[in-house]
Amino acid sequence: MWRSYAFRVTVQGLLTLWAVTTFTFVMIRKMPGNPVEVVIDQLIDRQQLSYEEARQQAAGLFDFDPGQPLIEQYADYMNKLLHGDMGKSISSAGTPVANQIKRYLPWTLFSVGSGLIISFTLGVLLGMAMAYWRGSVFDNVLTAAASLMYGIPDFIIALLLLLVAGVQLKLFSMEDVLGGVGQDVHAGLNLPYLKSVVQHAALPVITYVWGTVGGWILTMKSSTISTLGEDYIMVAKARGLPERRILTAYVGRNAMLPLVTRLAISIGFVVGGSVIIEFIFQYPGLGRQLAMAIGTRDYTTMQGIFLVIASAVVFSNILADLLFGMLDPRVRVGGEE
Amino acid sequence: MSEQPLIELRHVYRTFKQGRQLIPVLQDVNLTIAPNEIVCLVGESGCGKTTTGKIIAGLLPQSEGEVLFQGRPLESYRGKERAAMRRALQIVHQDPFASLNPAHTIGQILSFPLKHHKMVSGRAELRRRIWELLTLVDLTPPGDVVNKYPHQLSGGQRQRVSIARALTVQPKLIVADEAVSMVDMSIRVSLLQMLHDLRDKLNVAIIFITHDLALAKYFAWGERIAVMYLGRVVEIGPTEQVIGNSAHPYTRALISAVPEADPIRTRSKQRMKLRSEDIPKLTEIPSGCAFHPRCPFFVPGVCDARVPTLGAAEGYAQQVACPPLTEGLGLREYEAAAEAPVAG
Amino acid sequence: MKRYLHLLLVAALAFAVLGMMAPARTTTAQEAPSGVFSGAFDYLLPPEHHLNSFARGGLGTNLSSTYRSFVELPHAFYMWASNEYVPLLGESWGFADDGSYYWTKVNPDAKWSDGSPVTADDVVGTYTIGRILGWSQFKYIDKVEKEDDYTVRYYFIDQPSLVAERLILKEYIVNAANYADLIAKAQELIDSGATPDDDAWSALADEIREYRPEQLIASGPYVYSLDDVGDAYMTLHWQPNSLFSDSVNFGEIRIWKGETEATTPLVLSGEVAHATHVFPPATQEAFQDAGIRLITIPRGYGPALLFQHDHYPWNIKEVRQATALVIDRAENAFLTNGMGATPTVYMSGLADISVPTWLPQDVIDQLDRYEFNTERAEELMRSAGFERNDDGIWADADGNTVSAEYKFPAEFNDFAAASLNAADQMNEFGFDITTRGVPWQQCAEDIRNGDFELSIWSWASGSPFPARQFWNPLQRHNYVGLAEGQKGINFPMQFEWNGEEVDLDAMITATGAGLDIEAQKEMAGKVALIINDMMPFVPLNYLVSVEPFNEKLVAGAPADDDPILKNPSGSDHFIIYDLLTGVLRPAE
Amino acid sequence: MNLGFGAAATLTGLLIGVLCSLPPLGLALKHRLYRPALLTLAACALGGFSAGLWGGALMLVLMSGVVISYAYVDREDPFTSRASIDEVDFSESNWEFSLRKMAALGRTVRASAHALVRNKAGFLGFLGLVFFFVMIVFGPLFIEYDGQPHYYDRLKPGAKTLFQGPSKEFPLGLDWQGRDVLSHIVYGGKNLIRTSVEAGLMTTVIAVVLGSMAGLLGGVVDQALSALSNFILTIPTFPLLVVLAGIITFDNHTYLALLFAALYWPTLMRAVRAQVFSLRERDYVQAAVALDLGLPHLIFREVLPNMISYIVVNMIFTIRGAMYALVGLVFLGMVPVQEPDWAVMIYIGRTRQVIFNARAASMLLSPIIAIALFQLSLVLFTRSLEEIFNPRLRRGL
Repeated sequence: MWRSYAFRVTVQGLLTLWAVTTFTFVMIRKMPGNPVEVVIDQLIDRQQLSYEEARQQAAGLFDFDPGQPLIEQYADYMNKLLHGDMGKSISSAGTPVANQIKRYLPWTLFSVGSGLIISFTLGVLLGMAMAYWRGSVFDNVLTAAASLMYGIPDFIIALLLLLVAGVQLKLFSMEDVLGGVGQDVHAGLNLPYLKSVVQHAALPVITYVWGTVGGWILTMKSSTISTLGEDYIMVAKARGLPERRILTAYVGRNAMLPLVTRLAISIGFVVGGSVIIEFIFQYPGLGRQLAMAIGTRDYTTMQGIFLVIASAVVFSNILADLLFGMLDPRVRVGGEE
Repeated sequence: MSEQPLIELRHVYRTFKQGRQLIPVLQDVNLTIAPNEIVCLVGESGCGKTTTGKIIAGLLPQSEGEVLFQGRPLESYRGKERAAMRRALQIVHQDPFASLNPAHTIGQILSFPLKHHKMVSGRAELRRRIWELLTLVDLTPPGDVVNKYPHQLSGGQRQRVSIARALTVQPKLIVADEAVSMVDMSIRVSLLQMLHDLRDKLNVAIIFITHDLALAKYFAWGERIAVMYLGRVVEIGPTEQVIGNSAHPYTRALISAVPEADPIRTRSKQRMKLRSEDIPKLTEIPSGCAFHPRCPFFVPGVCDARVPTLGAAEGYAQQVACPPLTEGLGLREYEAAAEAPVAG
Repeated sequence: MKRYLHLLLVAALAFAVLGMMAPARTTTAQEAPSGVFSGAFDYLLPPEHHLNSFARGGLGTNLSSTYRSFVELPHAFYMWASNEYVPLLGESWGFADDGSYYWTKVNPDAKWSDGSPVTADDVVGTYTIGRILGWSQFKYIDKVEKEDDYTVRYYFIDQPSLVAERLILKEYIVNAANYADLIAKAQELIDSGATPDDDAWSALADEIREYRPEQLIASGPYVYSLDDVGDAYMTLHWQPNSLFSDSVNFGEIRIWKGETEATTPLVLSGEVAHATHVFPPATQEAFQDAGIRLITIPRGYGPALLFQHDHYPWNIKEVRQATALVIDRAENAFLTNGMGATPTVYMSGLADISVPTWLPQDVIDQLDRYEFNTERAEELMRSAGFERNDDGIWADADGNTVSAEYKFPAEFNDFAAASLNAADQMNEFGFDITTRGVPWQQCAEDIRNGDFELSIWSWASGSPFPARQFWNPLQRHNYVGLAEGQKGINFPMQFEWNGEEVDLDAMITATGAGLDIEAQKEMAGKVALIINDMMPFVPLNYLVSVEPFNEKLVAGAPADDDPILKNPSGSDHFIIYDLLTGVLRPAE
Repeated sequence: MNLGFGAAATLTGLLIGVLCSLPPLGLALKHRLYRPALLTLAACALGGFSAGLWGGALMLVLMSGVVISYAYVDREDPFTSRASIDEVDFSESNWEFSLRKMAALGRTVRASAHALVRNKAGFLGFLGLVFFFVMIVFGPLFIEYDGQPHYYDRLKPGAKTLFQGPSKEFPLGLDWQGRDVLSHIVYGGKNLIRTSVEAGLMTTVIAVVLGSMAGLLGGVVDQALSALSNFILTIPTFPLLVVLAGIITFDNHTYLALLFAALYWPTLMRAVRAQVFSLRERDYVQAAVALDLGLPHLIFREVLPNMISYIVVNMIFTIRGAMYALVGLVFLGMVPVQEPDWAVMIYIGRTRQVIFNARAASMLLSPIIAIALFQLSLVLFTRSLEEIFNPRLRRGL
């Protein structure tokens, strides 16, 4: 039974991935301008060639033939993909897409991942506290704050952080925050390196937390309130259990159930990172790379990054399904027992 | 019986899928209900009473077997006949808080079926009919409830509305699924009385589902009772017989557990000793007679080997599904010592 | 138990992630001058960033024409004010007496960073690869030959050309030893008589592109390795062997990564000494408030309002002239980019800075400057048979209104601003113009295909020669510059003008042909007058680069009247010359 | 003459409103209901003034209902009598019937109004939305749109930019072209809000229709829709939007809303489907099945009314999300620039680097605050909505 379930889920996931890959493949190639055209324009500007000359020269720069029929390009791509080869970047000929992803993915994972963890933890704790003391000043202030944070776009926050804290107040030097890690530290498990990594990730993480914590707080609050109304909480109170124990063992656990699934789904979106935030902080993540690839119409790179993001989402969806089944006893009934 | 039965269940099976497992909820259920008759379905929770009720009301298809309405399988009805058949079979649910749509007023709830099935023509008739129905279920004066929302009524009042709603389509049969079990004791009697009156006035048959044998005895006195255990009907017959002269050991056990109104009699009453108090899981139904692991009259080699069917037994007017009785072996106390060789 | 296992797993994962980030880097410096010069450019990160000078993602992409000379020297640097070349890698150069070839001589003292001398072989090798890649020099020259150890000859296909001279002198020379294999293969292929259409040719081009040299061998005073390329900035390190190693005053050049948005806070906080980005007016003001000097140099081009000449009424000369008259170019320039744009003065199709140099005085006097004048425009419109209708919109006798859709590239905010303002002003006058922003790639394509009514793209260019400046947009978006089937602005280039038949294409080409400067000037004057009268496009304004220069960090910046500031941004940028020759130095 | 939305914020509109108020006003005065009369006059005038004939007519109906619901109480209804069935006359003229219906409508309106006022946070949100509504509809009466750049009259000697901080003359300062920021705030919300609301509505309609279909029909339909929604959920939405923006030219805001709806329906659809699944098992739905009331009745009478609060609240959140995504798209320069628009102000604020110049900050901050306040109002307003649509919380009158 278990094996057939796993099989079904895997097949479904693979089908979805295939559909997404095909869809994005066509979409991307329907964008106005192709990588060669983009460079042709730059060449014409810079070197004043005629269109034909520029086209010839540009074609020489690329590992890509815009004249090839779409279906052939697709067959080529899928064939390579099946052999585990994501191809080479078009705009930087000779650079495998896999290398690019390996280069940028860890940074995104690290920054958005820690942002997610912090945001989730903070949201759960605050949301629970607010539900418990609902109606109090604490609750009202935080609810308003959460809604407000929810309302200001994160990219604005990013710019403000850099400008106010960095340029005006000089709370940090730009060298310490832009990019992924300082230039003068050696990669590896040494303290200066780790410190530098954390330092550089701080601003993107703060921005990310700002943008998402409001959602977690509000969800956790409403979930906790509905849990507090359940009979078993009444019973536990009637039994005279200490408040703290009720809060942790009974309320917290059950109120978090719906959030855990959401968390699992969010994990999938960690991989995509945030295009704008990474741009502003010069953070060497996958999102920024994707935006650059879109700018130069680097089809293979875009395709590769889309694929990685989609895989992560599919995977996290499966994870959410499994987690929900494991955590909610009501779903487990009639299972292995 | 010369009269054609209103509903007839023939070898009805029903299984549910839970996770990746099939659970047999009903097994080989046979039941007939005559027009204008009252039948009580009694049994512990999980014995398949409600499922039987839903199948009769046409809300749930059976997995196997046949359900006949006026001599024809339910599935064979088409078009107008089907619509008429659907209307003829109505259900009143257990939970008065969940059975009425909170978004509509009582007047609306009653007017939907009346209008949809064109049971009335014109507004005046509609209003008159609603008045009638509300009066019929003793919700008087009707003006007090007609514009209210369900949440503004008490549990008993809601249950009356549920019944009134079922009556809008002039059914031939009402399945009352634990219809009074969530209502205050004081209201129950009047509700039950009302159901009886309705049966008399409107010529409607009632299947009354309950886990409460005492209630069944009160409601179905002079009618019939069917006792269910783990998806099967184990005993069926006139109420006086089933209660006064129980045949099946399970029925006997149930009766011995009913508290009497007189506390002294209750205390002095001897409860029948079962060999085991645990009800087996539906996923692990014992072989043969499902009751045999608990039955004090267990006959090794008979009870655990043969699947019992309803049949007549000597000395009993009702039908019973107990191999020792139907095969004329009689009931004898089971002695544990006798078990050893069989088990060994 | 299970809990610890989870913890362990998480920890292991975290370490794995950290471990994957960025390789180790090392720094080296010996006897280098102290001081850091920090600029800014949006270079690529490895793995896209590599050290192959011939491929995208190499030096050209990452250092831009501004910083590349610090690493790879070209033969010469051009001074716009005096129209002369000054030597960098080269010692001397010139046309052969019979004009059949051009020659250059590398400075015999020039050395590579590995200590080996720079020779004619490096020059020839560079061009051998350039030929495989289809470099534009080979439009003019046909073969490149070594004359002696330092001298190289470039044979012209037909006549000698000043444009070719510039291309040759500005080309960055690459260390041949670093590309020895590829050069040998390229030479072999060329010797075999192969043409660019052959598969072997494109296969070799592929191979060249995918080559990844392990190290950079520099002729400039700075060198770097991939380890010096960081997420936030990259560092060029001083090396002792270059011609300019002794004259430069900085031990390090730090190039901060980023577009305008990322660069602005760096400039404001004093991290960056000089940046070439296009900073919008609000930022320019903020820089000045922060005490940062702004240096203004030409950018080499500006936005031009393009007419699609198939569309009525833009095919009527008077309507185009009226359009030029009703757009207040001072306002348009100011709104385009504040101090970063100047209104076009001469309306000649030639950048205003080139007009005094290249046009005869009598031509300059004849040029109509199209100063903002709605009355004159109204007269012109009436003379062409237009009247304002009841809604105040200009319409012809048949009631056809002067209306159009104005397409502009939404992402280019200076061009977008210029477009919106031009449309506003035209509407004010009584034209019916609607604007539509599209992605720039789309806009470029639509202009080439002639799929627009009004649009905007650049005019003039960063080249000092009239032929190059007239080319854009008159030839670029018209027959000559386009592929088969593309319409562009569709302005007829052969027509009768002042009673004589003219072929504008031929005339523009003639302004760059041969070596007779006086003849070229005369021809340029003719072309300028025709463009000035026909108004095939309206040169709205000319962009200037307003570059922040932090004198608290770097001293020696040229004064505002220094002739070197006539040099436009790009490969003739003043910091190239002033930094190499030691004019720029750390402050204090 | 345009009497519909075209009459909004004109004298004609006001006249329409006052005319519309006459019937209910007369009725109220006849029954000496002075407070409702006053309310009627105000509501109708406002309705006509803000939306011409449409608003006037809507208010006419609603307020008539309210007045009748007060006045109708006295009328003899057979249901209020305690007489026996034979003594009662059940016939009812059409006039009486419509009176009764109007009274019911009036009671609903009154109950909703009570629910709205009861929740403080929700009411605050409502006031916020009213503020924006008033600003968008009536703001233009007082503030003229400042669309032309003011090159000469606002160029101070030696100025490098036209930016100005807040002053008495220009409370929110001047933007990059020397235009009044306040006027752009007043005029710039309409399109953004309209597009967001359209997007939210479309998303909700798609999600509810597909979700109910999947939930009620089950089987193949359910599986196909689930697969489709999985597929769409898997595509990284924002990058895809960026890609699409490159392909499609969004000069029409409705297209933009449609595109948003096409990408964002699955989340809500899944929730609706789950709700339908759970509602389908409710006893009252089962009873309706047994009564053979038909599928349309099931959907529109039994299932939907019980999800309406959930749906509306989700729609509000979708509107919020749509606005966020729209502003993001404009911020990245993926959508053609069409002034006046709050999002475009932020976009220009970014590309013109307003953020780095203290004098120009109000040009960037004003639209940000406007958007944040609007979104805050939306979120707060959902609290009241929950009460309005919950029949349990809505005490019958």
